Amino acid sequence: MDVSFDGVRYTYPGGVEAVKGVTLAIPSGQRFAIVGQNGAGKTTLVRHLNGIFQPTEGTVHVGDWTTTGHTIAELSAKVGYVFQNPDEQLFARRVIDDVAFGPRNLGFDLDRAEALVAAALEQTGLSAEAETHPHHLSLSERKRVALAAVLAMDTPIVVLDEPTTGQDERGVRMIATIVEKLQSEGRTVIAITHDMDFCAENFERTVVMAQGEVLADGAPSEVFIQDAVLEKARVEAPQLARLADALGWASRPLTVDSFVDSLPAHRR
Amino acid sequence: MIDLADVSYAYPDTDHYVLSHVNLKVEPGTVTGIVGASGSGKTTLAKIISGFIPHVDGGELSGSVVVDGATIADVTLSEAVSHVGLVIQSPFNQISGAKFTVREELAFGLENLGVAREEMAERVTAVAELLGITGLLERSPYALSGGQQQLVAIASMIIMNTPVLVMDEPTSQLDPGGTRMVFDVMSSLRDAGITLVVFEHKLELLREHADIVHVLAESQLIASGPSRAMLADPRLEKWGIGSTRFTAAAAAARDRKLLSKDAELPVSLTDAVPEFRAFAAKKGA
Amino acid sequence: MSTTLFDNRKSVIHRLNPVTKLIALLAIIVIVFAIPLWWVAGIIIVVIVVPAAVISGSGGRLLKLSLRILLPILLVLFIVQGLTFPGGTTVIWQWGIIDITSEGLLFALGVGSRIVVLVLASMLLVLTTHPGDLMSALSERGMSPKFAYIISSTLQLIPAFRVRADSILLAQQARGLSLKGSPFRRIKIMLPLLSPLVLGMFTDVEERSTAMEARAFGSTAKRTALIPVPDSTVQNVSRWVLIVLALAAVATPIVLGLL
Amino acid sequence: MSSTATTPADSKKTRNRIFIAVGTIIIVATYLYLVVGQPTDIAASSFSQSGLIAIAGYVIGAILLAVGAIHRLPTATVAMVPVAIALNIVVGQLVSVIGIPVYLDSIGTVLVSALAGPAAGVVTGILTNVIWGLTLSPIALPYAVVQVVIGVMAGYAARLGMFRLFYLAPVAGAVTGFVSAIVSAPISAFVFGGATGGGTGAIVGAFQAMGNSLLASTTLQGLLSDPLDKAIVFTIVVLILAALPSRFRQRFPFMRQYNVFGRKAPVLKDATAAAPTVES
Repeated sequence: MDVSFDGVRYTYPGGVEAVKGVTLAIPSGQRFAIVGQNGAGKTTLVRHLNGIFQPTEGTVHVGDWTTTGHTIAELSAKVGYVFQNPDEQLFARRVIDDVAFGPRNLGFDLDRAEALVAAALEQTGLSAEAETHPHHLSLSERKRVALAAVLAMDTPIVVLDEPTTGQDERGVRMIATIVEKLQSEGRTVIAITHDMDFCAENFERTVVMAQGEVLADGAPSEVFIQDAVLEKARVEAPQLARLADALGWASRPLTVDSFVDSLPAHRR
Repeated sequence: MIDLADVSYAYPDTDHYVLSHVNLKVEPGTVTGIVGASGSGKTTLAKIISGFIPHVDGGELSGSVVVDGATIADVTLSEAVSHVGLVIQSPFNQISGAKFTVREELAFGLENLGVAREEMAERVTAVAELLGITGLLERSPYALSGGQQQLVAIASMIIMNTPVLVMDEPTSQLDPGGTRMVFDVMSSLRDAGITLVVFEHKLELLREHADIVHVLAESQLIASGPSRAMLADPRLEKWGIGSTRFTAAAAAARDRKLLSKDAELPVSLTDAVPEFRAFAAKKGA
Repeated sequence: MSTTLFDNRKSVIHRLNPVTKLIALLAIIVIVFAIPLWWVAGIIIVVIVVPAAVISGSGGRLLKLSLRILLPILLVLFIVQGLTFPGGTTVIWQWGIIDITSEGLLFALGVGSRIVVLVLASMLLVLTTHPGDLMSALSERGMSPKFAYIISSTLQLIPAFRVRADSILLAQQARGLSLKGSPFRRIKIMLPLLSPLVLGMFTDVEERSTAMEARAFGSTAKRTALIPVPDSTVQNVSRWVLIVLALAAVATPIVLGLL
Repeated sequence: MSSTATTPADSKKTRNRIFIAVGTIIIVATYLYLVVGQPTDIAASSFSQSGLIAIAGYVIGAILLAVGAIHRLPTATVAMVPVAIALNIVVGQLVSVIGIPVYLDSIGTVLVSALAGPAAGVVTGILTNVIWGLTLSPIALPYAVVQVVIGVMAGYAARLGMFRLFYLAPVAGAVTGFVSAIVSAPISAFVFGGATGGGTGAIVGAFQAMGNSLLASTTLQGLLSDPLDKAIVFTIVVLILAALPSRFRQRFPFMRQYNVFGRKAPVLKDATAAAPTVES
């Protein structure tokens, strides 16, 4: 399902303009990441997708819908949104009930709901914790419960807000696998992240935001080479891009393999 | 400065040992990093060093914990907290809320101890200067960014003048800018003679700021070493901690015989640049 | 960042020692209740409350806030007591079965005048006194620091609580929770909304209490304060005068045989 | 959260006991004086004096109780009270905005009483009204004693095991509501002349028109709403207790000592040996 922002501006009731004219088209099945400092307007922008914010100016399209005129609950059938803080949504006494909450709200029939919940728990590595109280789990596990709860809603678009914070190595890898799987199913993944390595290795398109505007838009390899933009947005390039830069290379390899591949070429 | 000998611990009403037979020695005036996968018992260990276990949480603690010369189990909590301070994960929860300006917030602990007014004022000024937050003193603690709030939280502990400071994932809720701020402060604290124990998983920054790194896995402090050697250790994969891309790239290059087998693996950018420069300078094979 | 009504200005009234203002408030309340004459309340409003409000510069806000509280109460008071006061015999206006008695109205006037003083005077105290200063001043005079902690931190917690409640509402709607429906359904949706709020805030408590202990909150030492609360001999004398006046007011009706 | 926190000296303990005892006596005496020696209603002068006695007696009594109670609270409980008060106020305000004919402004008080005992409930109760007075409306201040009563009653209900069974909680709530209606009636009558709000004022008027005295009318009005309100509040609290993770509940010595929630939930991570499949 395609998504587009068309000249979107958003001003908070207090008068702060958080999004200052953003136009973006995200085609179906893309892995799309937004990076930028806290306060750059990333979360405000993506929250337009499920109607939490309605643009002060411009329009937001989700598939053939314009978000204006649709409630958050209606848009939730198309856009699954994983909030940053899992403790703001987990409420049930068992993990499995929490994950089933979304599919139940969307009115899925029992068989489909059961299958989706089981699959979501499996993907997030939580099958063994299905009967546990969510608050008996660690923060990184609770974050994965929140992710499973959205996966089980089977939406064509999945939005991840800071999915890797508080995750250890294993958790980050699990999320990377999920991002890949979602794309293979033709679903669109939109992520906000501070983890540049995660972004560089798992997303095909990256947008850099600062002060409510898009400063750069392209493949990570095209974006993480624009030093002036990164500086302005106060974004640090991924580790290997920084290394290549420090070594004076013209290219910016983003994965370990591509870095090592280009090593021989840089021998004097 | 810190001496944990054969420490084991189980939370109340459980027979599962979160930590078993843990040994830890920390030299004064050093920064010690402790890494571990989620659920490995980092917070538990932080609470043991700072006396909240067993004084607050109860449970079954065996072995001996000596910090700054005090045997933690034998002194009261009030005395324990005069030897060792604890900075918790969330600055929002560290801030008392009882004070309406940062200046008074910093003095909260000293007021509780009954420190004289003139001395409090001096210590507030000194700590604010050390952490570079003098400009925030008249602001509300709740009107700050996450990074600033964490600096205030750290300052509120440093002002207590404990010789040892334990930090439990102090940057987990901060963006990269805030994270850098906090790590830079760690170095100035060490220069001021404070002994730091930092629980973290940001390996590159830990490499730059810690002297010694211990690994918490399988409910033990399973390995330790100087920060570069320890954080580049391939066993970290197995223990669920992972490695930086610098380490991974160098290891891959080594496998392909592009880097020498004897070369020490880099952890941070600063480590990596000379290694790869040296490689580039060498004549092609 | 807190929810108080405090109106930050620099007037003489704002700078008074909070305890002086508190004692003045209590004395005023005692006086209007002890002397059961509505015009005593009237005089206090005209001679004390209104001038103080004007000097403080917070008069406009005082009027706006107090009217919002007082209007419904006074309206109900006069209508209900005018119509149904048990001791009412003298009917001054009649329409069908509805009679308004003068005793009822007089009773409402007496009660109403006292409520007006109560609300105006306490509102003025709240508008001109920062809660942090009030707590410091009371702590200096021996109030348990636990009270000061609880009151100040609650005031700063409430906005955070509201923000969190809003986020939860959004998060659950984003999981398809619809807020429409029958009253029964609306009660049912309270669980996914209330439960994360309570759980989250109460689990934070463990961390907060750890942090407090680490900052010697459990210490039994005699507390000190970083910032002294300004006071003066004049204020000290006035406080005693106010206390004497209040006691005198309690004695007056007995002496004059008003009872 | 253990008893090692701070053990006040015995002399302080005695002092606190005296505060609590005297506070209780003053509150009871105030109520009895106002009811037994009830002014004739017609003599407006003595009526006003009753208002003073109602405010003074209740406020002084409540303060003494709170002062005596707060010293008993360990830091962990003190840290919890602000959250409970915020809960009281935020939910109470929300409900008054929605316009449901109940208050629901004591969920936090009852929850704290159940988790940490009556002393904690008393402190939460009185400070809720102090903060309500500081942030919204001073009208709340004279009613502080009502929240104190709720805190005490809820704490003892918890000790007696009323939160162990789902159907006992609303009963305990109704009883608490009954007492709180009785206690608050003199304030509504003597201080506010029965006019505390539009709807309640009209009901008071209706009772007066039937020939009841003002105090009787405010009492009857309270009895119409309070027991229902508190029954709902206690039920909500029992549901919240059930939703709380057992590990969290077990952290409270009061909960453990009096087995407030009944079945001793296993604290160990529930061993889920069997591979779980979805079951609805």
